[in-house]
Amino acid sequence: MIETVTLAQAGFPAAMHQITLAHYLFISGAMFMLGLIGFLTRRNLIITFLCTELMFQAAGLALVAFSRFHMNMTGQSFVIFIVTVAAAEAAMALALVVLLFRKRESLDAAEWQEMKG
Amino acid sequence: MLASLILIPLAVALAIVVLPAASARAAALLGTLAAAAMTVVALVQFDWTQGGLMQFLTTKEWLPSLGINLSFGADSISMLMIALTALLGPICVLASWTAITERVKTFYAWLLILQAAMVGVFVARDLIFFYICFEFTLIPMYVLISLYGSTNRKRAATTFFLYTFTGSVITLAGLAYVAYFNSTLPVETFAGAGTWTFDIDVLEKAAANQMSLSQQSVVLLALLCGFAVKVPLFPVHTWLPLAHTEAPTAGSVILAGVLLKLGTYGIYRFALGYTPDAFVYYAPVIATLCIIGILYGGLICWVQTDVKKLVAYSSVAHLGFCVLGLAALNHTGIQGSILYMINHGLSTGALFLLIGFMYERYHTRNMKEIGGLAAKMPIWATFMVFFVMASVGLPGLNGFVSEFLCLFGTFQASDQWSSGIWGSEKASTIGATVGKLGPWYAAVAALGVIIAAMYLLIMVGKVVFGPLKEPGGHDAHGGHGGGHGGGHGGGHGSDSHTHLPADLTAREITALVPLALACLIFGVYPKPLFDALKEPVDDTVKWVHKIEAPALPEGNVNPNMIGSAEAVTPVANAVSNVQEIAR
Amino acid sequence: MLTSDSLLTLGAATAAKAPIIAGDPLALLIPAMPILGVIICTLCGIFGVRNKLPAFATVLCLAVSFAVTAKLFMGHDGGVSIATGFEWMSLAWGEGQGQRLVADFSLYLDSLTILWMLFVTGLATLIALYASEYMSHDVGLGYCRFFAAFNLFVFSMACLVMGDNMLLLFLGWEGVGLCSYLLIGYFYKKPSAVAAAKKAFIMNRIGDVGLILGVMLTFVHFGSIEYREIFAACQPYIDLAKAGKFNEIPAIVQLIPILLAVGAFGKSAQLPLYVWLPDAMEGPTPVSALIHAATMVTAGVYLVARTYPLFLLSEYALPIVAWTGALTALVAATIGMAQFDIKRIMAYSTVSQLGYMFAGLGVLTSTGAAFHVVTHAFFKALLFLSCGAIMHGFAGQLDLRKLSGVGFMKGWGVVGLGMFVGCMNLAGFPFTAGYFSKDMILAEAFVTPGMAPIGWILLLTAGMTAYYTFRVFFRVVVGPMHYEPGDELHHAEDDSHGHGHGHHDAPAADAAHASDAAHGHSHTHDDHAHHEHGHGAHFHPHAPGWAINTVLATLSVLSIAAAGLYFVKSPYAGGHAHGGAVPGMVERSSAAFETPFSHHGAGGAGGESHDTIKEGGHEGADGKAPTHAAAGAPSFVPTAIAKAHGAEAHAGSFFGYDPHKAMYYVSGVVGFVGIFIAFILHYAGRRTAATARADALLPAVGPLAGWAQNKWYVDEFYDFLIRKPLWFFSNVFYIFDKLVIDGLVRLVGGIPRFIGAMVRPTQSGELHGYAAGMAAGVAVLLFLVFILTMR
Amino acid sequence: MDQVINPLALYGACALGAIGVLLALPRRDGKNPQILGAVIASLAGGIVLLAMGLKAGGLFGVGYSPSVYFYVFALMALGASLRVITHPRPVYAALYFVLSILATAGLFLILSAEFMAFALVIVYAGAILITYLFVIMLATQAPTEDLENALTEYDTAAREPVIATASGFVLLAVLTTLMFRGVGELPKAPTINGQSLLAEMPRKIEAALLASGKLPTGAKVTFNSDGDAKVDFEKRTVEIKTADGQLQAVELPADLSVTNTEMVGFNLLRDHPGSIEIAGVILLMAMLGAVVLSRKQVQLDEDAKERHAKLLSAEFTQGAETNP
Repeated sequence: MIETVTLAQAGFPAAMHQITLAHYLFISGAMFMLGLIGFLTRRNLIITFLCTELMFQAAGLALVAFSRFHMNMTGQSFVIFIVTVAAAEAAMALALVVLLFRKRESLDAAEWQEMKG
Repeated sequence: MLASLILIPLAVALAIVVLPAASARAAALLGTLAAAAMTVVALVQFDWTQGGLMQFLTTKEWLPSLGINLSFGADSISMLMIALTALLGPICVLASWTAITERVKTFYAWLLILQAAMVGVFVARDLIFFYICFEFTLIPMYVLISLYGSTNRKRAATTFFLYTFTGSVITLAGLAYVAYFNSTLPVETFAGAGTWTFDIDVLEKAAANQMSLSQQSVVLLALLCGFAVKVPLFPVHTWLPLAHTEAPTAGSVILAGVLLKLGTYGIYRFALGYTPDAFVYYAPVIATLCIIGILYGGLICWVQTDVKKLVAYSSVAHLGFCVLGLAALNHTGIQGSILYMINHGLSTGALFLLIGFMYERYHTRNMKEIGGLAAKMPIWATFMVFFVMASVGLPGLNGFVSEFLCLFGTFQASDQWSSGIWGSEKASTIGATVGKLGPWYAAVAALGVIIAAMYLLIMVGKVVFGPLKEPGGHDAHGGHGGGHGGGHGGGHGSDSHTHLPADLTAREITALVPLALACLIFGVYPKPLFDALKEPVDDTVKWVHKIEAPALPEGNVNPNMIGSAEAVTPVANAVSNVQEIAR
Repeated sequence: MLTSDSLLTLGAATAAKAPIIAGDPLALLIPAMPILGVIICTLCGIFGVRNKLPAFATVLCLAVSFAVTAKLFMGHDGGVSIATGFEWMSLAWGEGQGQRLVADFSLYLDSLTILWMLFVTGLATLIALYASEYMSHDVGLGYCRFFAAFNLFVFSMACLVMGDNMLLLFLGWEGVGLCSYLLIGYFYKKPSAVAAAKKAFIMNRIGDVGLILGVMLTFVHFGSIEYREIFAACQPYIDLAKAGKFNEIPAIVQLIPILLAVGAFGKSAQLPLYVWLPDAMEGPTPVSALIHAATMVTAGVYLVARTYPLFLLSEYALPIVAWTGALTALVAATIGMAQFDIKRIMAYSTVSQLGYMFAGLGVLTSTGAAFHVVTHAFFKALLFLSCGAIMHGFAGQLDLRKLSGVGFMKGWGVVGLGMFVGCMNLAGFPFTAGYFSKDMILAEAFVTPGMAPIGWILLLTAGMTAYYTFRVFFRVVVGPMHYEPGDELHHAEDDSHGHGHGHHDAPAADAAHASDAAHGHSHTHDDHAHHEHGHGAHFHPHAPGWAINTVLATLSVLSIAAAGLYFVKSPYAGGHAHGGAVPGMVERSSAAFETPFSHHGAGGAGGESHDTIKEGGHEGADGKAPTHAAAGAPSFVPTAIAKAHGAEAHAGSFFGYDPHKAMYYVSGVVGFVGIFIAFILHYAGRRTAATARADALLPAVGPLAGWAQNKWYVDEFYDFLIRKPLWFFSNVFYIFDKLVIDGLVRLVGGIPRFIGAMVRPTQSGELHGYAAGMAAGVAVLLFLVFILTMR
Repeated sequence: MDQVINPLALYGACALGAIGVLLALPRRDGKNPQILGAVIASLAGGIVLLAMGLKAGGLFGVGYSPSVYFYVFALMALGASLRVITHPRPVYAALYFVLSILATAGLFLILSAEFMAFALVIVYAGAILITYLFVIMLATQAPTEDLENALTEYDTAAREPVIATASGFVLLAVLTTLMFRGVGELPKAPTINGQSLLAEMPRKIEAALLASGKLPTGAKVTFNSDGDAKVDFEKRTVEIKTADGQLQAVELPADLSVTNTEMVGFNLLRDHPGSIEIAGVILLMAMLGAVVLSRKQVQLDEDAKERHAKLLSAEFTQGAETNP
């Protein structure tokens, strides 16, 4: 049984009283998996990227949960970085999507197979 | 001092990237000249009376946790190689002045970076730094070949890169093994043992004095994998003709002038320094490979129709002599070999320059399409004959000095002189030295001298002499006598963008004259070189043959590679630093 | 641990150093002046001088060299001295003997050196003067090039002759080779000239390798390559050789002279390396005269003479030299008899005479050989220059079937006279210089035990020489006047004309030549091709000018005067007069059978020391008798000879007569016979230039004449035996290199490529494919962890 | 693991969820059991959460409203996520994504990471998703008049849904199994006294003391050499220097604590300054890259040209037909 850590220390309301880390991890995992399934099944490039954002979020959730669990703020700091990277990725990816769309008039990922060996 | 020799080219390379393209070549020229001037300063400050001593020693911590330092130092051999590099720098820029018209900035920037890396190899006193510089020469060269080369350049560049890279990765493994071996030694063995360090001197002591013959043999094999490819020795030479043929002129000059010498320099420093016992043991094998290279390369030269390829294959033969001298493992041989490194750089570099100048005018190097250029380009022809003679090894020019000494060293180096067919005990062979080669090796190798005369003179006879023959139907029968002045000449091809006069321009002559003077001076008065090299070569010979020098206070410390007791201090300091850090 | 000395060097240092006597530093001027000449000529070339300045600068420089040599000669006491220059290739790797390679730029001055330099610089000066006119059509860049190479040649020759060590000799040796290469290839637009130059250099290189190996072996054994040390060190071996105990002399020592001889054979065009010399006649005639007749080709003789003490140590070296020389003499003479190109005939006669000299060396008369070198230098130079004058005047015509009666044409008297003097000498007509020098060799061949066959060969050769020499004379110089101009080689070679079709755009600068060169003929070497061109009628031979005539006259006088050398006493105090001045000089040097240090120890007091040389020698009653000054000989000849020799002081005889006396008559008669045959066959009754009675005899000798004319197919033989196989192997190697070695490398490189090709289809290029792969990979990995951590 | 959830329940739920998601994914053919799939998937998620809640005993526990919020937010997040990946229209997918972000932000709040929660809403929902929406608008073909509601082929057809779903849920099953198995063995979390950061904020202490009136006028909190306030955490006192230069210890106010934002701020700027810089550079680069990429004039390839040409000609012919 996981120790339900008592977070009586100052600054931390006792919110995680009975909701364990495992709960959050499950949510995170499920969200990640949904993102993954979406990434694999959807053919629209934009949706595909949306799914990666979903996975990012899942990771962020896990990080915050662990940060809380260990009471180490670095976890939350990393979420900042994740958001940063997500933003950067979104900017680049969307620019690419626009570019690709202009070229092919389609957002179908299957249209792009230039890297075929 | 030495660091500035690396930094100046790097800084100029950076400046070239920033500056507009129009000023790139001027900046490159200034940069190389500045580096050359700095080299002159270093040469003047160098204490030539103690050529065997590592001078200008400086050590800076780099990655202390791994025992890697930025440490520089140069003995007379390094200094000479640096001087050669610095001399070829401005010459290469001059040679590319009109030949390179596109992506100028990239070209000169990489050229200068290449120069920095080459100097780095010669001044490195830390194994990792050495290896980084050694490998880093590949990238600029790869770029120079693949962007500015001839038709088949991509393949040549790739072959060059993969070939040399594959070999030197194995070398790295060998060197890393030596470092590992040193770290396993008991600390009290000698100063620096038992720590994780990459100091060249410390590892040298570890490898040469503590390793068994079989261990040394493995290390030697690993070292040769990289260095022999670079040289190149016989079975691993096929990258060279391709790379040379496709490279731009400046690339060929650098390649022949300095890059190949990295291999021989590496063999001298590491194969002889780290694995003397194994090298002595396998000297006949190495010498045999050299001799095969000499004859085989020479004969292949004979059937070439591409002038540049011919000179490239001749490098295989010439470098065979060079390594043969090393394999002789006596004073004459090693000294000859080191001189060969310099002399080959001068004469073959100049030949590549000349071929480049010709190519710039006629856009062909095929001996079947071109001939009798003496009529059109008398100055060019004069230089061509001059450098061919230097390359052939005509006494009075530099090639002879080194070639003779290499052969002579080989000839001397035999334990058989006092027995067997050569004579009885009565035959005092006082001029002989220990070794495993001897007269048969020398005699067979000397056939290479004949072959060299054969292929080079045939080349001269076809290209320089004979009836004038120019590509594109512009031969003598077309009515072009020698009467055309400047302005007409090279640009017969439709794609000609150069408006070069028929014969060499002042710029091109400026590039050639220093080389010619050096060839002549080193041929007539090589004494300064002999004096400069005497001490380090003596030390090397003693080191290789494990001859104890008169007792020194340092005990087991070998004085040869470090020079004297004073010089030990910085190294020892560095070592103790490393030890502290390691704990 | 071994000590430094014992490990680095095998054997022990023994011999003490020979003393050095400082020579006159003025001697350094001898090589320095030609270098000055090179510099002047180069500057002339750079600044585009278009007059004869280079020529006169050259003549002046060489004259100074000659003057210095003469001064040295005057002040020379017969001893050995060394003029120290600067350090060249000197390096040391230890303290002991044999651990220092000393090859300084120092000059070894003894009588042999001075003798050689006298005629080298003297002839060079004269020939430079001659060339100033001969090459006048090339004034400009070519002129500078010619004289620069000419000067360089004299410099190299000076190094070769005067160097005090073998490496400096080698420098000169290769240096003269280079100059020979440059000058043969002077007419570089002519493929045949280029090929000849190349051939000369490569053939010489073959010999050079032998020489350099010999030098190395010398060092390995003697620990030095300085002559004085070598000679000092080989003294003990000479004692052994004197006693005939060759088996006690190490094989290594006996090998040295054989290697050196290979070098000498290459440079002096002996069998089997002689083929380059006739081809070398592609060069301008002054070059042929100086380099390929008088000086450079005698370098081999000089080498053997200089290192004679080493040759005496070998049981086989001298016989090899003798037999090679004799056979070369014979073969070259047979070829010479069948040639039509007069310059080539002279070339073969040079080869033949060089064979004589080697035979002389081999039969232990280094003095005779040297004497022959000197006389030959003069008369052969004279002959070549005369031929050159003809060639110059008749637009390159050299075919003796197309020239006749030249000597009687207006303005050609000096040439005719020069030819006559030269031919007389070459034929060995009694009381000419050639006669005396040839006799010395012939006689000694019969004197030396076991060498009589060589004597017979040489005698036969002498007759053939007389025949082919006068064949030229009777065909060309005398007889009905007739000429056909040649193909104007030197015009075709002119820069402005390319290969013949250049007349329509001949640049103004060369207009002077363009006017008389406006013929659209080919430049091939075809002897019969020019009647059709129709310009023969307009052609007027231009007779030689003052420079050529002066030189020819001077040389004629000198050639005749050279005979006088035979009667002049040795120039040295206490010297004896056997054989005259030249042998006198030679035997004061290392070319005698003692090392100079053994009897000139402190220099000077040579008087009594000559007893050692004369010991056991033939007592020529009068000074005229060609005594073999070398009469110490019997004790030096190889064992076999020595045994046969036994106690006899003088074994050889010529049908019971003393060969020295007999030879006077015999060789005289042989010479007469040769000349007479030539007279009958080529002069008597000859009406035209093209044919003579000799043609009628051709069927009688069957194919031999044709074979001889084709030089016994030696070139073809070499081509078939050596060049072709090498060429084949080279091609095989190249293919091997490309296919097998590179192929192996590429095979290794191809393995990853193959693997890549195999797995390539998995790369669909679809984004989802990769993503699915990644996800599946992670799933598999996690599943593995799951399985592995399951408890 | 058994303490968190029954493995069989977990695996069963995973399988159920997989079927649900599979059904929910968009399909070409009209038979669209999406709703059924969504229900099944929610059921699966609910089962797991229920099981875990039962184990934890907190679902129906009294007075723990946060637990309820957790389940609400969790269901919202998962449901919205499911909708993101199943909705055939990109715009709606993006909007559902916003919903999932909001739910996640809620979860963050429960985790008392309020800074992150708001940052997420602002950055993600406010900025990134708006960009997405713009691009979706930009990069979607204008619907023709007759087919206003037509969906593009690539939006309606999922690509290999079975394999993807299977591997996804296998992954989830294995992942959660491992997680639950592993977290139990984690060492006890080190207790970091968040209060220690107080010492680094002397101004805040000073302000709090001033507000509570514990600070005499003119007195100042004293610093040590690092600029930290001299706080005694045992006694919860801080050293101050009165106006007359006297040092004395003052008790800290009881409500003085370090907030989450402060902690994150300290962590970011004190412990990871370099990373912040790098993140900034990455953003800048991304911006530049986006500008460069989207500025580029694109050469239409042959297919596209053909399509355009057809389109134009169709318009032309239409116009030609309609005009006369």
